Amino acid sequence: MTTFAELLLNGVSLGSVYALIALGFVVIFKATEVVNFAHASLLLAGGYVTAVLHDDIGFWPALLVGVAGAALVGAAIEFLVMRRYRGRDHSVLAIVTIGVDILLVTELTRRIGTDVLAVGDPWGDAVLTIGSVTIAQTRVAALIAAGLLITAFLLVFRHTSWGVAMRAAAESAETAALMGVRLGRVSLGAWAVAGGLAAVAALFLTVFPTPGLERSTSLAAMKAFPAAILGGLDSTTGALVGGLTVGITESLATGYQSDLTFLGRGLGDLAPYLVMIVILLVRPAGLFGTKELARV
Amino acid sequence: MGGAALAVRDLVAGYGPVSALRDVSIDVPEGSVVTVLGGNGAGKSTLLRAISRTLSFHGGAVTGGTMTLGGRPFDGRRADRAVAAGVSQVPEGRQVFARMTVEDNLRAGALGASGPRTAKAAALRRVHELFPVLAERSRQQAGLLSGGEQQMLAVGRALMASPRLLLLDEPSLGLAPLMAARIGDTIREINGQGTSVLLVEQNAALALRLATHAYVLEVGEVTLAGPAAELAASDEVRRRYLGVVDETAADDASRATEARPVLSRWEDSR
Amino acid sequence: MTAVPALEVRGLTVRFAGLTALDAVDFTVAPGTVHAVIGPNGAGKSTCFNVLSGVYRAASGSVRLGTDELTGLPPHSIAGLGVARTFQNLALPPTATVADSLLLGRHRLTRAGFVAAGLRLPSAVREERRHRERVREIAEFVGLKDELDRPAGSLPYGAQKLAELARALCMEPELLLLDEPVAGMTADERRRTAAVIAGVRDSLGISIVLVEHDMGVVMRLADTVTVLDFGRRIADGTPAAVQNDPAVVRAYLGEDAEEAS
Amino acid sequence: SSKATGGDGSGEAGAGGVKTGDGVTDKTIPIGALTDRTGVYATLGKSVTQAQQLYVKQTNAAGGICGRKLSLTVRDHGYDPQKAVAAYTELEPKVLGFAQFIGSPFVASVDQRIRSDKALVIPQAWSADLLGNPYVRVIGSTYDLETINAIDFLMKEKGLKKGDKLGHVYFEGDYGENAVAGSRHMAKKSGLTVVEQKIKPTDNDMSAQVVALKKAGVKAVVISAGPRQAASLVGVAAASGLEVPVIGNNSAYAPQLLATQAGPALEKMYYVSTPSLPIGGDAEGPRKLAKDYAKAYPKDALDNGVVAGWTATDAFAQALKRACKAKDLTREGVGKALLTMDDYDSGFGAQTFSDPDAPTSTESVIIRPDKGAKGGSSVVREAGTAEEAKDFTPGKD
Amino acid sequence: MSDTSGTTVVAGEGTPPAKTVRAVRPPGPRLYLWIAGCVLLLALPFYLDRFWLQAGLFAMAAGIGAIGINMLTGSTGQLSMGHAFFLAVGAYGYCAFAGDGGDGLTGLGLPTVVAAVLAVALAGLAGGLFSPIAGRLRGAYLGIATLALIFIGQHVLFNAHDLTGGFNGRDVPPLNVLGFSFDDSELVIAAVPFGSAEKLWYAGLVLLAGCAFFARGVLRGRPGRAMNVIRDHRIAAGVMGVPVARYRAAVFVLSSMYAGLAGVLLALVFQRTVPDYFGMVLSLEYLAMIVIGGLGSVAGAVIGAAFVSLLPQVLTRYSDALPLVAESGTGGVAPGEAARYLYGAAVVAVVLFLPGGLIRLVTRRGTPSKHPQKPTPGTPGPSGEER
Ligand SMILES: Nc1ncnc2c1ncn2[C@@H]1O[C@H](COP(=O)(O)OP(=O)(O)OP(=O)(O)O)[C@@H](O)[C@H]1O
Ligand SMILES: Nc1ncnc2c1ncn2[C@@H]1O[C@H](COP(=O)(O)OP(=O)(O)OP(=O)(O)O)[C@@H](O)[C@H]1O
Ligand SMILES: [Mg+2]
Ligand SMILES: [Mg+2]
Repeated sequence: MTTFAELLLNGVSLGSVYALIALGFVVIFKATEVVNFAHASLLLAGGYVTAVLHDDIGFWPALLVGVAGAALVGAAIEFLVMRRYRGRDHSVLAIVTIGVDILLVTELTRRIGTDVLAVGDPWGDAVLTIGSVTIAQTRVAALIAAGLLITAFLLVFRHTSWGVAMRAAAESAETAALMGVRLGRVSLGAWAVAGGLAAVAALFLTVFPTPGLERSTSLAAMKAFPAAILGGLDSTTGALVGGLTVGITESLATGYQSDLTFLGRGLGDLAPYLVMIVILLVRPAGLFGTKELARV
Repeated sequence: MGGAALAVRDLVAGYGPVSALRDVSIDVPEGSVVTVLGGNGAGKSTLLRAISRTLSFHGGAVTGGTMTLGGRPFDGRRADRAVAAGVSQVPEGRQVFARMTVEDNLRAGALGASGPRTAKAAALRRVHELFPVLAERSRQQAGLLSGGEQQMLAVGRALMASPRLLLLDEPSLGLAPLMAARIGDTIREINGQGTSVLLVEQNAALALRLATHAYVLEVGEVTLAGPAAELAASDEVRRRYLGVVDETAADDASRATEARPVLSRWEDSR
Repeated sequence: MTAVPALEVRGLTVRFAGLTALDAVDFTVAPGTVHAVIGPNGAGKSTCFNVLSGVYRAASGSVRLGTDELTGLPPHSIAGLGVARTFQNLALPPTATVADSLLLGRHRLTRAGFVAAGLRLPSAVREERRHRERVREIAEFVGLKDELDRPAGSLPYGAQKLAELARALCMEPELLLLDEPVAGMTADERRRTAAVIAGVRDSLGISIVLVEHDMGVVMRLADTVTVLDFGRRIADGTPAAVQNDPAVVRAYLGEDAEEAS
Repeated sequence: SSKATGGDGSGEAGAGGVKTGDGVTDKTIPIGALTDRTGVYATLGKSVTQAQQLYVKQTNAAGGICGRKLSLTVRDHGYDPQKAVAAYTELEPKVLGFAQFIGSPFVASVDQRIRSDKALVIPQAWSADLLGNPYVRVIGSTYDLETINAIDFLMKEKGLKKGDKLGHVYFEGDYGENAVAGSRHMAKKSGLTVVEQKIKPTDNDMSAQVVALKKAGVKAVVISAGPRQAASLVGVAAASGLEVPVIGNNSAYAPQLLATQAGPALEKMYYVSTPSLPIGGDAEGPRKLAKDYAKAYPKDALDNGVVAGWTATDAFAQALKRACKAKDLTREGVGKALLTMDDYDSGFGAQTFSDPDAPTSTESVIIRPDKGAKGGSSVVREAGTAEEAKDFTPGKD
Repeated sequence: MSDTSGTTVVAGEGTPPAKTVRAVRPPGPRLYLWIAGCVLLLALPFYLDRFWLQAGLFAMAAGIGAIGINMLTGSTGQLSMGHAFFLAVGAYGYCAFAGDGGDGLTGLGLPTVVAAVLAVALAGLAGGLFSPIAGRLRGAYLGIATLALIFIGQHVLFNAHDLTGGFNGRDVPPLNVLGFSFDDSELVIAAVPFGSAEKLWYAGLVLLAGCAFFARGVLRGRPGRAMNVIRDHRIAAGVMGVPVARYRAAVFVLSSMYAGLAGVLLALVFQRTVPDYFGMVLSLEYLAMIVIGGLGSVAGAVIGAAFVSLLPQVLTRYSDALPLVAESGTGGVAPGEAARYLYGAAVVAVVLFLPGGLIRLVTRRGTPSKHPQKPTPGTPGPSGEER
């Protein structure tokens, strides 16, 4: 039973990191309807800046600069690339982000080289022990951060005009412009926010239990795909629930893999996708996503 | 809030190689209602898009002419500037944000408005008064509304911005007669509060009743202009835009059928 | 000339979350007539069409076309029975040419599948040729012959509405559902479109159900009229009778209706 | 047509009466390197390639081999099979052999062609699956042997005993699965139970695995994964009270880890089984290489990839020298020369090339992370072969 | 003639999915261009070395797969990021059907042509099994749902050792048509030794041409029109009599079969299949191909496939000569990295500056306005509805 509790807790804590990554996806999708494949490189950029700077200016300032830096990179992608596209097809823009990702990841991995960069976080490898179950303090921090950020965004989307402007712009650029929405600003803002979120997520991806930032850190962004989808691509709540679902599924599938050998070993990565498929069969727009309209 | 006079001079606009407007000049005096009549493809929507700066979204562009709003040059390049200057448009074909709720659509309408919170609340109350169904359905996705309800939403949304110049592209499209009349009253009322209105409407009878001035646009050019009452009396306008009287309609219809090739039934030869 | 079946709608009820869009609606469309359905906005007219064409499921009630029960059938099966419709909001792919859109209307009448089309089997080629011929005839009939090769999106609104009508005609329907066919047209164009619709009834002898807010057109074309309000039928009868029904005037036309059209 | 067959010069006598062909001219001996600088094995690829470039530079500076300069043509395939096969196809007609080929699946995919092309290939992968092709020569012990030696160390020196449970966390793919073959063999021979945990290179957080291992009650853990996974595993195990020795394969350690949070835990409970002496060793070979490499690439870390790259090139060069003596610098000549190398030692351990089907060594050195030592590790047990490894045929478990 | 050749790399004619009625062209310079192009393609094996032939073959296989995914994504509006899975099914299916079990892996030992056909059918079957999802989901949701296929595929490829050979993959039996074997056994034609690459070149050409021919027919015919309307207006499609879910599933199956065939050809070129190849990157590359080439067009798919699959190889081959490349150890840009930069930049640039894809460079036909004059209100338009 404690094993189960420990795996569950571990899943929740892992899931909170995924939720943060998924939130970044969701923000961009909400504002622009683009599936952002460059999110991985934003992660890497944010983590890199934090990791490089923490020795000189201390952890918290470095994190702040990291968030700002990634936000800047996000904004730059929007300003230099996304904005230049004159067509309307969102899948085309998704392909553009693949190109951007290749560029950025190549540059960042070149800079990171073979290093494993520590980010100098204050939590170290300290753990919290609850009964017989332990959880890393970093993960508690991640859980709190994810909870706070997602709640904050939920409120912002619901109660400020920014959220309305974002959704309006995503649905119809022309009509949104007619409402006085400054399209450039909205998508620039979304990309910047997604960048900042990626930097926060990168922090939690590179602290204890993982040794630090290195070139393949960005691959974790892949896990956020099923998270974002099964929650519903345009839902902040969905990002949280999706992230946690993926985290828990992965943790349980890994922890009990010895009991599941008939399915082959190493189910941890596959299981979230299977859960996602099942959920999509029942709810084609994810758990919290906006349902497709069906009227003429 | 008060209205603003719009003066369009020698406007030339088109979509790539397609020219849609040629040297169009139109005046909307402060606090007036001006209507533009014209057949399909005459360029009415293009004119409104040119004013609200949304031509680029259709692959079109203004290539000549000048505009002034309230006496000041009005050649800003972006749609949001136009909105900030007090121009608000009901676009052709409703264009409600289908996946957003009715409530959020109305909030979106107020995005460009600079007024205080209370002004927005008041605008919302008025819209709800005007179209009670929008209050009833405030949590429904706009795309699920009926056609006419969507049209009401589109008009209500434009009113949320408390504009100085209101551009209406076929506001009565798909509205039941009763509701079309109510839109007419609303336009009159808004105008009464000082907003200038530029109205494009297929329901020419309604439009001419509301307007002080009218223009007839044909294939991109202004062919007739003058006080609305005068135009309403002209034969040309009566025949083409007001429709003939009912008795001849049936003849007309049958004459037309005789004139055109009759469609034979399809006999599947297999 | 095979007999066109009658359409019988009985006790049709449609509910959406917390809203009864159609409430036990009855009406009958006699073969070969134009039957108008009118009513205020949100009365349930389009919803009724959506049920007739299979887009929505009815909560209860029945819709019979001749001997076929339509409720419960998916849209494509209903189309297969010869029910065609146009849409209140255009549903015409903007980049496809008019010719292609019309050919799409022939979908139910043609057979070529992936293999036949891919290999260009003689049967597919022959079929394509025959149906293009017919598409041309229909385009000529509605007056779109010269627009066949243009992308539908570049046509003026009125022409697009006509293209939709032509596409529906291309299905060689036995029952044609028209949702606000003249909305957005000038008086002139309305007249012409009304003439086309009358021509369809006369030369093809099919039944037409017409939803329209333009009372002039309704009066001119309809043989019978059903009036809906809040999903209920409030009147049913000849155009003249309905127009003078006080309930209809109150709910729909307003006192000065004449002027509005 | 330019492709029409004519004399291709193969087997003709060149300068000094040496038979040449396969791209070898009187001036140069071209060697290929199929590396990964932009994919998942980029870390390894960088070190190996730089060491090889350094070797070639030094050799050429010293006059080259057989009166000819070595020239190394590097192609980065980014761990993409299509690019890897394309790069092989491109270079094969131009080079005498390959001193580097990263990615054993890719080596496997051109296996047939290597047999007919007869070019010597030294892969930087130590999977037993690569054995059996006379032209593909794995230098050092294979992963399975390395694992057997590692478990032997655990049993002899870390208190693991018969009947105990042994955790094994391994990568999906050639490396991990070959290593697991070693621990299965060991389990059979020594009465252990292996608790397997398969992971993917994208898994960076080993918490769930540690929970599972804890639940199973393992007494020691082998990890056949990347450095990150090892660091995470050791860190989590230490923090959550699974205090058992952990030993990794050669690829499961990088000195850069010592600077991270996991550093102290690694120093406390982590060991690594490696086929060669660490670059930080005191012997003359390692010392010189460490010095030269640090001079040539001051920014880059010294890791085992450097040793692997250096050793591979050196072995190739030794074979060339012998082939030169035999006046046959063709592929066949090099192949024959290689078989005579049964006493080769580059300074990082002895290798025997006389059996084309066997790895060149069955020995492993056990090292441990050591902040103080150059190269970040120090030797805990000298090169040796476990008893159980002796009757073990790699790849035939 | 113009219809029968799929070697659209040199095609001068646009492939609008929507057919326009066109007068019969007089044979002009275009015809000669066509003939010259065909002769060139047929003559290449006599001049190019194996590297280039192999690169060309990769491009041909990619072309076949891209045509398939373009029918799905470009013409029907169904995003798929799981195409690599169907490539894998084709490749491994062929091995399993044709293999003789000599390597200890499951093999039925069927004649290779039969095996190839069965492998394609198997890929179609796999697509069919996915149809409950393919028929229901749309846009990004379907895209990411299909990503699951990649992970399932990889899991099976690595774990079903008896069938797939695990991480090391399995050997591909050479194709053998009526006794003529497409292997490395040398055959000398006009003094040029013909190895597998040279022989397969012609097989590849024939297959690609056939696939392009078939796809064009489908897209210009009745099914193509139905597919387009499903993309543009799903509800209208149903009302017009198109069984939407069935069509979506059918196109999914068809495009899986194209992918399966591409997989078979790839396997034959590789001579060995390895699981690492069939990952997500490959799927994304196929998407990039059709976007770069031109959505919805057969010729576009082929051009995009050539671009995406050749560019990295060319860049890698000439990486030493690329600008910016620095000496190893200086911390500068390594050749491989320079190649990646250029590749990424090329993808971004092509998509941004040629919004209709590379096909726009080739075709000079008037560009119909992409923008509906009156987008359908209420119901989300093409962009809104399909994503
Ligand atoms: N996006 C576009 N691309 C190309 N041409 C266009 C586009 N939109 C409109 N046009 C053309 O511009 C001309 C004017 O169109 P506009 O929409 O302004 O007419 P309108 O008067 O509003 O007609 P309607 O009564 O149908 O709304 C027409 O000939 C039309 O074909
Ligand atoms: N899918 C749906 N979900 C929820 N409500 C719906 C849906 N479809 C229609 N409704 C509601 O049902 C009512 C009837 O709609 P319908 O479209 O049938 O009206 P209508 O009579 O066609 O009106 P109009 O003349 O304005 O087009 C409306 O209030 C509408 O909001
Ligand atoms: Mg208009
Ligand atoms: Mg309606």
